[in-house]
Amino acid sequence: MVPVLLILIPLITGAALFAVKQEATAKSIALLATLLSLALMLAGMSGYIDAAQMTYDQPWLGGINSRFHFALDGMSQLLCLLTTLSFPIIIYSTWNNQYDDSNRFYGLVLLSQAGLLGVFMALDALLFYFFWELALIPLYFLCSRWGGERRIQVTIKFFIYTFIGSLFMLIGLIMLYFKAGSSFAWSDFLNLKMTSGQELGIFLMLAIAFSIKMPLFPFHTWQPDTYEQSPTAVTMILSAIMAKMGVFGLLRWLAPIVPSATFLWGDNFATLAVIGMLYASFIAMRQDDLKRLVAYSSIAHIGLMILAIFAPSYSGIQGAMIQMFNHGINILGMWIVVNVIEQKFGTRKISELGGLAQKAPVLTILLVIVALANIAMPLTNAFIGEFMMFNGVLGSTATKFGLAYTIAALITIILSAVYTLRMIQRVFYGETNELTSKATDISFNVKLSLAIIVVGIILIGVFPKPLLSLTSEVSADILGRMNLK
Amino acid sequence: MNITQILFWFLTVLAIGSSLMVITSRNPVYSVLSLIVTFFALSGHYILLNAQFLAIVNLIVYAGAIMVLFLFVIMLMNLNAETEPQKNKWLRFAGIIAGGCFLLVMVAALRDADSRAATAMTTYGETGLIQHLGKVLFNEYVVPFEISSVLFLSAMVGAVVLGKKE
Amino acid sequence: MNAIILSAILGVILMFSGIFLTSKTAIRNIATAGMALLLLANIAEQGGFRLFDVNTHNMLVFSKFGLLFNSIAFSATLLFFLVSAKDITNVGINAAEYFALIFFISCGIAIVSSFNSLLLLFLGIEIISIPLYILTGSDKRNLKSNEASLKYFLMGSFSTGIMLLGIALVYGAKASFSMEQMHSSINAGRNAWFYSGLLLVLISMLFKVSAAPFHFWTPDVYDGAPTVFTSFMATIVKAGVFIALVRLFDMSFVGSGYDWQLIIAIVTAATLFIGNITAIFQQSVKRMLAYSSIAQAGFMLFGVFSQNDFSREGIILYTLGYSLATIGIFAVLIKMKDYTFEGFNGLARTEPVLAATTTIFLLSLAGIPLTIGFFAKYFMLASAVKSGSHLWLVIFAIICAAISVYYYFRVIQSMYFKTGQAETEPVTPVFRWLLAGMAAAVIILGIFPNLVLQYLYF
Amino acid sequence: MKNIIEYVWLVPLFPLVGFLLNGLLRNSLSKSLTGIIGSGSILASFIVSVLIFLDVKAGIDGPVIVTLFDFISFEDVSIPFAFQVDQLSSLFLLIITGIGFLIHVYSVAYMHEENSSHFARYFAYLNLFVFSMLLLVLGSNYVIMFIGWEGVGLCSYLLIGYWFKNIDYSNAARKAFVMNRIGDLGFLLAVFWLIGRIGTVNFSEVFSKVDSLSSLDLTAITMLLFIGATGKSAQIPLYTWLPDAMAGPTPVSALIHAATMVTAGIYMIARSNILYTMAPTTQTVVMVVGLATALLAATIALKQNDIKKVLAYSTVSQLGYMFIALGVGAYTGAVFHVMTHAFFKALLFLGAGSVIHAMHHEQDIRNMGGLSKKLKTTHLTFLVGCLAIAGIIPFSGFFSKDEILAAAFMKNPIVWALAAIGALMTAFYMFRLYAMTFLGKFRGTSEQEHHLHESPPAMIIPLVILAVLSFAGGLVGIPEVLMHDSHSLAKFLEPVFAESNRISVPHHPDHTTELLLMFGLMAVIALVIFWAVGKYKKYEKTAEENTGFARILENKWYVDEIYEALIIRPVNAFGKMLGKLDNFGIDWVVNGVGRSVQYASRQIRLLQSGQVGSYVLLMVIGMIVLFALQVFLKK
Amino acid sequence: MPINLYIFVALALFCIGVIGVLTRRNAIIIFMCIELMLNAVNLLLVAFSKMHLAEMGSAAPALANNGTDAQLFVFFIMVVAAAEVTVGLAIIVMMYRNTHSVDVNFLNRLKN
Repeated sequence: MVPVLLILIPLITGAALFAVKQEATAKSIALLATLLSLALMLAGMSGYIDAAQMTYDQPWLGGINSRFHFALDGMSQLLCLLTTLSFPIIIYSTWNNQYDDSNRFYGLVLLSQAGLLGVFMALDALLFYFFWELALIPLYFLCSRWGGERRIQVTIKFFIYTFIGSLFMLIGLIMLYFKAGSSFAWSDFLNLKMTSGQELGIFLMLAIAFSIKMPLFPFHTWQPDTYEQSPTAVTMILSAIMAKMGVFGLLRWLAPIVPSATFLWGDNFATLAVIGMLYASFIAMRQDDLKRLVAYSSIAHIGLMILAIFAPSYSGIQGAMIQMFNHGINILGMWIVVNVIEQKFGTRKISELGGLAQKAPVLTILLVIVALANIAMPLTNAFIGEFMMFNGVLGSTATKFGLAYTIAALITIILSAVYTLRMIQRVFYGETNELTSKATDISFNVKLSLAIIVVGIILIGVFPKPLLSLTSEVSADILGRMNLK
Repeated sequence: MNITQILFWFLTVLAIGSSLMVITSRNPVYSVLSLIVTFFALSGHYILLNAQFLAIVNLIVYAGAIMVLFLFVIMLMNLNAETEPQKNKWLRFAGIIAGGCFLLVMVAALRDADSRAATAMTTYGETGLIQHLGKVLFNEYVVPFEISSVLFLSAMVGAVVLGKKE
Repeated sequence: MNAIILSAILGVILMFSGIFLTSKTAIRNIATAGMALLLLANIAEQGGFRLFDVNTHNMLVFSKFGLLFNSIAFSATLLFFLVSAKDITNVGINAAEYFALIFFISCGIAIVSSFNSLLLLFLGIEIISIPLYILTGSDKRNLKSNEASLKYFLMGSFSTGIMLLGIALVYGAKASFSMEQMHSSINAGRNAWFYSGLLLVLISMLFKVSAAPFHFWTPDVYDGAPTVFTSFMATIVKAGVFIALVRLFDMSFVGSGYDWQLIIAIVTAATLFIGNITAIFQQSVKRMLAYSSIAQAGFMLFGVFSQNDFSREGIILYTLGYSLATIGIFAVLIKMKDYTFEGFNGLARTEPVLAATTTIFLLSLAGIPLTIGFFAKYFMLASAVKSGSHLWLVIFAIICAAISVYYYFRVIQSMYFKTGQAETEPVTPVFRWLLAGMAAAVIILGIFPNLVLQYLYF
Repeated sequence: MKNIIEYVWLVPLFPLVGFLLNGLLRNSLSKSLTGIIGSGSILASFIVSVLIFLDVKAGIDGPVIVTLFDFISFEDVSIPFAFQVDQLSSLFLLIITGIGFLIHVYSVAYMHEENSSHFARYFAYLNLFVFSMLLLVLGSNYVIMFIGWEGVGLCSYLLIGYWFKNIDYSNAARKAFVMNRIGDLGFLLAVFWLIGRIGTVNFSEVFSKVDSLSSLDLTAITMLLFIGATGKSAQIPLYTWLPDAMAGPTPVSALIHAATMVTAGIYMIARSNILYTMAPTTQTVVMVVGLATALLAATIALKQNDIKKVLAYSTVSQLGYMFIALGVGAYTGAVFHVMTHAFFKALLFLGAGSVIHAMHHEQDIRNMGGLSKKLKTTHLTFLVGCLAIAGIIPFSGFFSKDEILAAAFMKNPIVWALAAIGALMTAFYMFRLYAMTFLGKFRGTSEQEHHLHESPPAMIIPLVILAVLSFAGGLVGIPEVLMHDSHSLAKFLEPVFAESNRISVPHHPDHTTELLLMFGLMAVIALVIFWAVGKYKKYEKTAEENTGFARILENKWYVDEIYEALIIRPVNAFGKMLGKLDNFGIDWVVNGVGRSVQYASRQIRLLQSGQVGSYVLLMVIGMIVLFALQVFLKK
Repeated sequence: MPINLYIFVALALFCIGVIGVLTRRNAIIIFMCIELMLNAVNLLLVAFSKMHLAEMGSAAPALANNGTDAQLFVFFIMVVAAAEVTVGLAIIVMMYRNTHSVDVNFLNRLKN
């Protein structure tokens, strides 16, 4: 029952919000709904709800026997937790942003939440595709309704780009459907008998969709523009959660289902991932726009997860899973700071800012911690994930180039330090200029949101055991299906 | 070369020749007239094939009603040779080529059907006779017959709709 | 049989109603009621209850498939009447005749959805076409309307000629017009006649469903015709012809020991390409929709391309979804003062309901999930994948689908993201509710397509 | 009562608490309270460390592992969050907490000008540093060590950039952090390598399984670890950050960039001595690098005029000596020198701080001179420090440096010779510094002269204590030749290095040679000292630039410029180039697809000419094509 | 007569009709050409009907085979043609009323 509720709460509330006219109430309702789903999620994970309730399986389309089949295994729980945790923070941290007809805005936000949760829980391919798109549509409207001045052409590009990907995925899923004897069930997709040609075809179809979503170099060009043009709240959703859809897809719908093709093409994708990491990091060093900087850094971070999946080993897979969560909340923190700066000064240009540390010490400290997490400082959450991923890549039995990948990827760690510190220095250190001289410190809601994130960062960084035990089983399972265990 | 063949060839040449006149003559009136000639030639063919009913209907309906209607309209619009400008040369050329190709393709497609042996029975067989056709038409073919009345109704309505002055 | 006879009778009734009744409202109501009656009668026949016992000498057979389609077509027409009847009566002076013609067309649709003899196919197509020539030209003072009508008529009768030649050749080979005979064995030499004949028939049908390269009439005619009739042509009529095409294939082409997939694939690809690519550049929404209807036809051709139960379900679903969405969009379009994309700027502000429903219809046309349009496309693609051959066509199709998003979303962008004062005719609340209902239907069917499909099986 | 060693986690806990208190309450705490919390926490952990040290000295069988909780564990790899107490770590505990405490106390006075919240921030950072440093030395496996390793890097970043308004300072901070990071990655890679090969990172298990490693693996791992060490301990090629790090407050330079953090590399290698002993190639590399660094830094130090810069380069060169020691296998010597160096270098820096404090943040020794009259205590203690670093018997520096030189001599006389030259240079520049600062007549502005004053007791007392230590600190390691069996340090550390010593027995030169070298060298050093003092006592400010070689030295061999030209600029340019490529390359392709579609649309729509004739023509052509396909191709 | 002859004659007429449609600009002429096409088909059908009659023999029981239905089909074609003519000429006249021309080349308000 839990999965259904998790989806229904935001879905119904979101739809209802279109009717609500007062902006303030809409905002509050949205926040309440997200908090409610968060509470439900936590209750579900903490075992107050018995495990039977964590799955839901009902017939849907008799004709093509597709089913409403949701389940919350370790990975799903992790990502649903990320989703349900992020949305309240997103809404609350952008509490003071003014959106015209905000009831629609928050309605769409909630709809996208429903879609994302569905993606992470669906165990039926068609259902998965459904939510995959359901998550996309509201975001399209959000971006091009409330975005920046170049929003329309940017978002249509984003939409068409990802839509092509999704359609390829659809074809791949249909092929699997027939291979699996007319069934969309995830469990039936496992260990099918296919010729290598068929398997490769399906692999590529799915991989394209996921690569565009994550995004993987060279399919990334929609991403910086879209992140830049979207309203920051939406950018948060896009980068904190939506990007994970792709990685999740790799782990749930690609690697276990077409293992041998994944193995054969692993090196190609791993190489792309490494190139993308270096590429994005180098570009990030020269970005002047905060949003673009974070966007490129996000490409680099996602690239590491992709690398860990395509050069797989136990610790790599598990690290990637954990890192999905960590990167989610870290990048959320970054965006919150960017949002604050944009709201305060109306600019995102690093060159126009400076000396904020004198005016906003709290913000500075919180940001520095988030930034340290972003560059995988020990005792922050990201260190755990990246440690395991690097270890996994180096120790991967699936590729011969583990060492090369690891060294190349480690370089991006240096680069990430370079551009992150550069950003901090230019924005927060140095003398104030006439723009920043009259700045004030952050309001309570931002402080609280960032504080929550920071606490999460440190807690996970010091005591990652819960996450590890949560994901150990499912990673072992995936690895087993990839015949690498 | 018996009489049937002579007649056949005569009618064929007449039909094709006059139909060529239809598409070549500048003056619409001539086109209409030569089309009527074509229809007569075809009716001749029908008679040759002992399809008397169709031959007559063809004369009455086509050569009689339809072509007169055409003629009437043309007169009404008093279109004479000068008023019809020619299509540009290339388009006509292309048209002729395309039509010719179509003919070739069709012929080529149907030629090798080994129906050399098959012949159309001429001058015999009473299928084409009116009492036979009538029987069949009002038994097996009553449904299409009624349905065609719907067709006429709609055509009629259409004529009214389009013709009525506003 | 109920539908055929009843629609003919109703046509006559409406024809005369124009003489006796002066109030257009009354005529509208009669027409709407008549269409509802027709729908009921057809549903009754689906339930096995026949009003008339006519021996058609096996020239007509009434299959579940055909009857289900009739119901869909009639209910679509009913919706069409409900949302646009007023606009029908606003075209020209003779309201009753238009309705009469529409009923005759319905008769034709009922015929082609159940024909079992090439003669009936021919008659049915003609009964559909001839009234359309007239409806296209019904806005007599409007030169565009005249031009469209004449073009349509000339090219239409040309294709009729092609079809007749084809039928003649088929007859030459099979010595019969009945579809049962299509698989009867003949001496091999005459296969050439048979195949050439079938190909000619196919070509003329492709013309009617506006498949490339026989689509050229479509944009001009749809653009020139009075918008309300464009809506009817583009949806119900096109769907009807499609059903005819599918049945023709089922009964004669399939299993004729001959591979038709290649040319169908080529035609499909061409149609998708032309339709989508050309639609991108259009400035008028009406004309864009004309091209989009070509593109959609391309997708429907999958139903012809891959002959399996998926395609059969798909074509039903597709015609339904496509008709629903397109009727809705056209209903809104009629209300617009300016048919260009700019004309829609800021519609979300002035007419939120219209904008929202239009958005849903457009999403459905684009095949986004949660709308029936998605399942329509899904079944088509699935059928093609199942048939196994020509996978490139599937890839091509999805790329075209992605392209289609571009021009469909242009309308959405205008309505929601651009500022402007979209001017509309006054809109009644009833109209809004109807649109909302249709939108709801689009979404509900988009989640539970079985609501329709089950009728195929029991 | 349980053994105090079980409570070792108290040692890092106190600084952590201090950090949290000072950090979170920095706006509400008064300065004095902050100072008390800051220093007090360190004092507390110092006391605990002393107790632990005594326990250890009393004798323990093997290292004691105190496991707190399971940190990371996947598959069969398990990395506990555990501390390891043995002779080595307990010794370092003493150094860190002891000197750390003194420097905290010193800072209370030195930093009093800062406003209270920044004051608190300073102490928070300092405590955090001590905490990380303690993690580093206490960690019972490489991962915990790495946590501390990066932690100290972070703290030095924060403290170098403490005055964040000054963009140059934060640049220096960034430089320090990035260079450390480069080294750290080597370390990290080594850790992964270990996990990949033997599936564990706990010291005890690693050292016991060391035989199962191939020599290639050993060399790779040790080299990678050494890269880490070069970053942390400022060796070639990653040393340039250390002089710039002098941007931080002087006590910070004393604590981090002289006494503790920079010795982390030495600690790490000493900790994994067994690995290095079994990888002779790496050892040679270590030695060569150490030697090169020692000499290079010394030469540069000769011509520096910033009091702190001189000390910084001397630090680099002293670290070089320690690496020489490690390279030749004299681990005890290395640790010994770490200890003594901690004493006298801290002393020197604090002295320098006192001078700077008195001179109102004037750091250029050309504007000093003759301070001996005004700053008596500072002068004396500073002199002690100079003598110690110059290696004059019986000051501490003498013993440690002599041990290293002796070991070097046994390895290879040339190494000894070069190292000795370095020692001479050390003596020279130290006394140049001394003379220019304290002797001669004052060269500063009059109002500076007017304000000259001795520093407050809070600064003086640490100086004195350190002076005593640097004088007497060497006595724990009196070489065999001078006094039989009195090298208590060696005996104390013996268990740690037992294994290495078993593999490669350290042999000493026969006593006559050793004495000869020892005192010969010392005599020369004495001469050099007199020369330097004599030369620079009557130094006059002169306008003319240095020329030729001197200029190269003054500009630090232009190493920074070379790095700038070879690495930083190209990288930035590359980044810019890729940025362009992204917009005008890949994205151009993507948009190009869209554009081409629109172009096609514009062209194809021309087919729709509006002419019935052409429509029909096209239809007919289409028919012909289909016929051709269907009827002919198919047969 | 051999059926092929009829086929070729019919095709010839048909294609002449097609060429006419392609080459002329006068709507009425084009329409006439279309009628010509229909008649070609009629001839073909009648020929086929007699061919089948010849093959099956007049005694053939099933009406399907003795060619009657072909001739009836021709009859229906004529019916349809008549209907088409009514509508077609009406359209052309309407066109003429508005533009005073029946030249299809002037029909290019709708394009692209």
